Amino acid sequence: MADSALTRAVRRSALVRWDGAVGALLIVVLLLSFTTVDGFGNALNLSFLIGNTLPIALIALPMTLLVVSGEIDLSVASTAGLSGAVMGALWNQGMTIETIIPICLLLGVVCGLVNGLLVTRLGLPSLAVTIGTLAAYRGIAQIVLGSDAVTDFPTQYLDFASGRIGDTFVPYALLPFLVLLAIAVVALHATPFGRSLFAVGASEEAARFAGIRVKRQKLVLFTVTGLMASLTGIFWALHYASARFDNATGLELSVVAAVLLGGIDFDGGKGTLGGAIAGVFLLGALQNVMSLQDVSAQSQIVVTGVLLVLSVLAPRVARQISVARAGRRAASAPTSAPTSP
Amino acid sequence: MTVTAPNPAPAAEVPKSSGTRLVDRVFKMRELAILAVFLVMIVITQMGNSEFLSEQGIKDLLLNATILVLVATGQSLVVITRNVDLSVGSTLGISAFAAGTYLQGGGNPVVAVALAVLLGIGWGLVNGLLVSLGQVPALVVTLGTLYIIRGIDSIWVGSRQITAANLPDGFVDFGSGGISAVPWLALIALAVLIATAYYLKHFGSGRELYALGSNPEAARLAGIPVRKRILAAYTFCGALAGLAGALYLARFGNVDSGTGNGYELTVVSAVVVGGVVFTGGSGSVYGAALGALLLTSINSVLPALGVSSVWVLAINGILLILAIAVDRIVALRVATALKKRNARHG
Amino acid sequence: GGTSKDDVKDEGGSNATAGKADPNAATKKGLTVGFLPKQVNNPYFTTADKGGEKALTELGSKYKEVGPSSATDTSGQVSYVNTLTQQQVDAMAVSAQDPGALCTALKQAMKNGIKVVTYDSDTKADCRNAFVSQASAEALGRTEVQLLAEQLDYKGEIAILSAAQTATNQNTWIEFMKDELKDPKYKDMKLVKVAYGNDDAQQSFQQTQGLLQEHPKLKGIISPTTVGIKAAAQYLSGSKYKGKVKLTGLGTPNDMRKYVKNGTVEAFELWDPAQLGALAAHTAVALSSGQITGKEGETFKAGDMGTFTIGKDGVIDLGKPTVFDKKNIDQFNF
Amino acid sequence: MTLRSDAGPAPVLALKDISKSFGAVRALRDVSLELFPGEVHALAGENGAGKSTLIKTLAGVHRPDAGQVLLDGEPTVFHGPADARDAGIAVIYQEPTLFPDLSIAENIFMGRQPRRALGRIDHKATHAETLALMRRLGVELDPDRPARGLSIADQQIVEIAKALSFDARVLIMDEPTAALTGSEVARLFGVVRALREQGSAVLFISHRLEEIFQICRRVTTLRDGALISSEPIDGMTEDDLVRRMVGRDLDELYPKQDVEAGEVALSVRRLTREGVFTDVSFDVRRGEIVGLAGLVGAGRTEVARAVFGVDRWDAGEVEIDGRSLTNGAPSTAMAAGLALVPEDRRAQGLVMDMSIERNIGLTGLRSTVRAGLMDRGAERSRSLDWAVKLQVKYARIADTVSTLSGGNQQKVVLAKWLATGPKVLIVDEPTRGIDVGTKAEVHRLLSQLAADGVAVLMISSDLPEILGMADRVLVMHEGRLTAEIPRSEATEESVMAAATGRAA
Ligand SMILES: Nc1ncnc2c1ncn2[C@@H]1O[C@H](COP(=O)(O)OP(=O)(O)OP(=O)(O)O)[C@@H](O)[C@H]1O
Ligand SMILES: Nc1ncnc2c1ncn2[C@@H]1O[C@H](COP(=O)(O)OP(=O)(O)OP(=O)(O)O)[C@@H](O)[C@H]1O
Ligand SMILES: [Mg+2]
Ligand SMILES: [Mg+2]
Repeated sequence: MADSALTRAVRRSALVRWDGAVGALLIVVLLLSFTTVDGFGNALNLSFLIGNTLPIALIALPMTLLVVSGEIDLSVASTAGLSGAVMGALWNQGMTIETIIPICLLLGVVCGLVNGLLVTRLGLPSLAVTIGTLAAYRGIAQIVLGSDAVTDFPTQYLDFASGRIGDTFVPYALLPFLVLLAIAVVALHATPFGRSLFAVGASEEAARFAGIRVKRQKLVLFTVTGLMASLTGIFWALHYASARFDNATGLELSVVAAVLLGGIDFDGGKGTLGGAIAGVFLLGALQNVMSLQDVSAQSQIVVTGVLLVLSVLAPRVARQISVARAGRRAASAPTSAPTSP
Repeated sequence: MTVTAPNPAPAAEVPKSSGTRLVDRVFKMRELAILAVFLVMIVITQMGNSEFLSEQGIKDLLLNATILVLVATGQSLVVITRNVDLSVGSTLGISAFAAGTYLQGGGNPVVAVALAVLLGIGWGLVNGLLVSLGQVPALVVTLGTLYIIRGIDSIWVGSRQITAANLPDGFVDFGSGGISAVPWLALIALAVLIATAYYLKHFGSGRELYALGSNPEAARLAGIPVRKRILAAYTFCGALAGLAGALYLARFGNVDSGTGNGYELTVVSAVVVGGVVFTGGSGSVYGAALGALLLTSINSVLPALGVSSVWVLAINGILLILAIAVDRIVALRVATALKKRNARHG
Repeated sequence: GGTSKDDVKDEGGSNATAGKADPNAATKKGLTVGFLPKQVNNPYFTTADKGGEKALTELGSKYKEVGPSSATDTSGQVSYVNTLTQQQVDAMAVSAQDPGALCTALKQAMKNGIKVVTYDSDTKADCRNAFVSQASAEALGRTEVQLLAEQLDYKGEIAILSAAQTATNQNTWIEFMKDELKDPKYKDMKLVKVAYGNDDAQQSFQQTQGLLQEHPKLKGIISPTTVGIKAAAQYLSGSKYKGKVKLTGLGTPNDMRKYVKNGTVEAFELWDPAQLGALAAHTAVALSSGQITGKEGETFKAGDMGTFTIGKDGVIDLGKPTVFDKKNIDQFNF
Repeated sequence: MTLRSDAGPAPVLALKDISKSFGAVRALRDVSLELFPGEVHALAGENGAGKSTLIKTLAGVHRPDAGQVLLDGEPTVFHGPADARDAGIAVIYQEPTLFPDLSIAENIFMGRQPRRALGRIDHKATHAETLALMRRLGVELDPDRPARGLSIADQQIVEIAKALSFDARVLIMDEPTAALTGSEVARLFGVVRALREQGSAVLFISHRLEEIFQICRRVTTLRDGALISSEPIDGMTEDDLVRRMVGRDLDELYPKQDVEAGEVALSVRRLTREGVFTDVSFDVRRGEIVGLAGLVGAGRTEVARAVFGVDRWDAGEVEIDGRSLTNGAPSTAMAAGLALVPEDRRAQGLVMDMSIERNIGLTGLRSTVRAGLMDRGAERSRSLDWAVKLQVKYARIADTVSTLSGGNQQKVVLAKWLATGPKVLIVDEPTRGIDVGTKAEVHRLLSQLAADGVAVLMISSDLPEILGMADRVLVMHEGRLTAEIPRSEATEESVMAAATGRAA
């Protein structure tokens, strides 16, 4: 409808501002923390911050693509847990870590494929499917590893996953992440594939009529998400030197919250990877700073919640201001835009 | 254009086509299918363990489902409007504690329940106002309020807890009592469920919830007060979460700052299994209630069959997927059959 | 090639000890000790940490508490270890959610000169200086069986309702329970099942129901977790099994008061969590003061609580648990 | 329906000096309009002239920036669609606005269901009244069937029924006939005439000029948001009307060039999709425009969808230039040189939330690529080229297509597909909602494409269009191809006979 089209257009520009705003906010938080928070600026703390945020960031990459295409995967944390558990179990069997890792990655691919097939072949809603696999994968992890906690992975791997380059703030693991980030950014924002994802997310039917292989693309995305989730699972187990079936429990909500904070619209068709990653690190940095400032975990939860609500309210308010400004003449009834989740 | 109007329709009574009756049946079948799965499950369990359907067993089954049924009923109203409320678990937790705090000082149970419901309504209003006035995505807002309410709850509650010892005996007994195998709590849930279902089907504003979930834009053009309805749905959902909190207190006699943590996923699962679609506009509260019953019963069935609890989670997930997949496949099959049939009769 | 488990076997083993203890060194004042429980807002840990706070105040040192709001948020706990390291506390007392996950961070902390004491739930021995154990695992496991056996006249089927399958301390106790049951005097008692309620009220509830349905002849349940015993007691007290199926385990007097009084539970046991926290505080201060290093055989004085000796692998036992029943329960408030 | 004996000269509803802008676009400037009881009033204008905007202002969807709405001579402010409805104004919007999950009966009576005691809905009465409405429109739609899956035509019918159910004093219809074929249109006009007799005022928009002449008494023309004229239709010719709308004279409306047909480009053999169409075989040659006619629901769209691959077929074969296509794969069909301009532009043709540029670019994701990455410059110039060629009226190429008027959206869909340089072009209702001027443009374009050797299959419910443009006419009836009529023999009678199944 006409009016909502207008507000949509304004919202779009506000959205562009929003992921910029998250980025700016991140920089402000970092600068403030450097100057005012004791213990924040030193290299060790920064490497902690980055290292602890990496799992969320790793999963946020494919999750952003998935959400842009209008789907969601809530089973990522369970997939991560499962591959960690399998890694532990196989390690206990005496297999070499060099064989185990590819097996676990393959397992992630299978997990993602299962999600993808259920969504694309049966046409089931991904939210429902992945709530199911969230339980199923975690359950299988529990069956595989039971109550064991495997901790004795080889030191060179543990060191890679938790160590940093010399005395700098750069964890080793940041480098491969940056490569993956670059790949994801290019894939989403500069390739025909990425372009078509936006179309699929905004209108699946129109995309299909434009010859885009919607199902295949979604299948690929779910598979990649599974792969990245298992990579995260492996990283998690090594980073924390502990493979348990309940590794990374609840990580999916953190990822979703961060991605939402970065301005990715869960209706599909909108968002940028820059925004998503800024959202991830903004949450990570805030948590780090708040902990250093002795803000209790409970209050941190409230802050996260308030940020989330603001992340959607702020652009809305900005939109209203710009509509009001743009339109003394064009004062269209502000009752227009339909609400949708 | 010259019209060679070839009178396309007979002016006689349009017969109710066989196709439609089939459609009707299919729509009812969605709930029937869940019911069937549930019954099969119960029967199998009973064959494996004759204690399962003892009076105590039935009572337990009903009691276990009660709280989830209530919250799922409220949630499905919100989902029908194409929104979602992820904060129900937090609301349940904080309402339960509020009711408990009041009762601890030796309060009146009825007032305590009212207090919990009011608190739920309050949070429901907050969600509803944010979503409908702010016109912002419900998923984000309620994920935000999930955190906010949980945070406030834990700051307020701290490490305090309320145990059965602090509560009036009558209140706690009410939580587990009932008429033979039928607990009081289940009766409350049933009454709420039936009233809600009747309202949704037979009242204009109830139908409007479906309409605005089905096509928000068209709802606005049809003059439906969209914001008011969404606000009402959230408020109702909050109220039921609050009520569920009070019943939780009565049932478990124990609340702390973690009560209701992570409940949102269970509720969403129940609603989804019950056939309430996330894109809004369809599904029924009976379906959601059956979904809730099915999910909680799985958790009773597996231990009763002696399945090691290691397996429970995986089986739970697989059953959830099976439930929605089977439902979908049946729906697809019937749709194809319908189409062919239509063509032949068309 | 490749690296497998066998290649790394030789690593790890004993607790991290360094330097030499000087039992006569002065007790330092003005230290900061950070308590990091499995979960803040957990009544049990709050009581324990309060005990720690009290002890530290008496010793003239500073107390602080940080921690995740969920007992399964291991990564959260790791980042709190990092935070404490950043804040340069003198010592930290940690109840580990996971024996391995905290290791890297804890070692990092010890490298920075911070003394690490674990309490309630241990990590691997080389990741901390000492572990304060709530009671010897053996004593706990065996006494719970004895408690139940007395109530059952040494006859009947019994089951265990534990917390998470991964809970290290629970699993150790269960092992000792099984061992205790091998004694011929228990020949008429049979452990039919170990169920896991994941320290969640509702799950523990349903697990209890399941136990009773699956084993109609069940006579007794041991639940060595405060959440589990509470849920089981609440279920039993509202069901036909009240008083017929005996329940014991680890619970707090405040939680269990009602059930003891209404006859659902005869007796249960627990150590005093406040004492546990206090001992952890004393240990941390003793370590920082150089009075102990965590080696077996070292001794130190913990205020009114008396003198403690460090056992194998740096483990310090708090002592015997207290048994609560109708007679004495009103004397306790925690 | 209230019977008004005094169909006097006072307008029921009037607009006075209304202006409305969307950002920089001035959709309406100082437009006035009067609607009298007992009169059918036409609103004419090119795509984007502001007709729909005017209607939405009347209906309370938009609030005017300046000017007044007068109800029975009194200035009124409509705060929302509900206000206008309560004032007795019923509106059929250009795009159907149904609730897909609800039954047809509920769609029609949403918000106004007959009530029983205690405010409960009377489901029986709702059902019965819907049946009565359907009978009045002469269609056979089951009131209990959900609206999801209704064809565009059926959706439009439900919209009409909804508007009729109001017993409104003012009925406003924005292109209600665009999706309908002759027989439904005739029915609708019958109903409109009855309403007129009863004293209702009707405002009617259509790009089919003959319809305007057939039923309207006065006509108001808009051009670029400004009022051009408002006058009785008596004595006007189609050319007069077109001149007012377009501002110049138009050439021949159907400028079909005669082209020598080349070899077969698209060959469909015994194509069957169970329950939808059966045993459909035909060829389209290079340089040929083949019309596909039939009544609503005959299965034309379904054949096109299957050929293009968005639906799977159950049996048969489709060949392009002798190479057979994969079942259910639009991407291979596109690669083989096939293009489909779909019927439903909002759901299928366009991604409404994307810009004009990107919508047109969507079919060129393979061609506007350099080293695997998007070449934005190439994408933009490709989109600009085609938007200009098809005279799309827009403010900026980066605006979302949802801000365009209906007709301009249709042009974007055409641009999107013509930009692929297809060998075989299937157009499904290509000129639905397109104004006369542009329609001629589109026809010239199709004709030009054919002359350049493209094989064109044109599905249209607009019979004059089919007769004017097609070299051959294929006719479908109930999922089967019932006739193939060469241009020389194609007349309304022969086509309709085949379409209704009266002749083979
Ligand atoms: N919501 C909107 N935002 C921005 N521009 C709009 C909006 N709605 C309409 N317009 C613009 O207003 C002008 C008039 O549009 P309108 O839809 O009224 O045309 P129309 O006469 O109905 O055309 P058509 O015959 O194609 O339906 C067009 O230029 C259109 O792009
Ligand atoms: N998406 C759909 N779901 C279910 N039925 C449909 C759908 N689309 C069309 N139909 C039905 O299939 C039959 C064939 O429709 P189709 O659209 O192919 O006819 P058509 O000849 O192209 O007519 P139209 O003039 O409406 O385009 C009709 O009965 C129609 O109602
Ligand atoms: Mg229009
Ligand atoms: Mg069609």
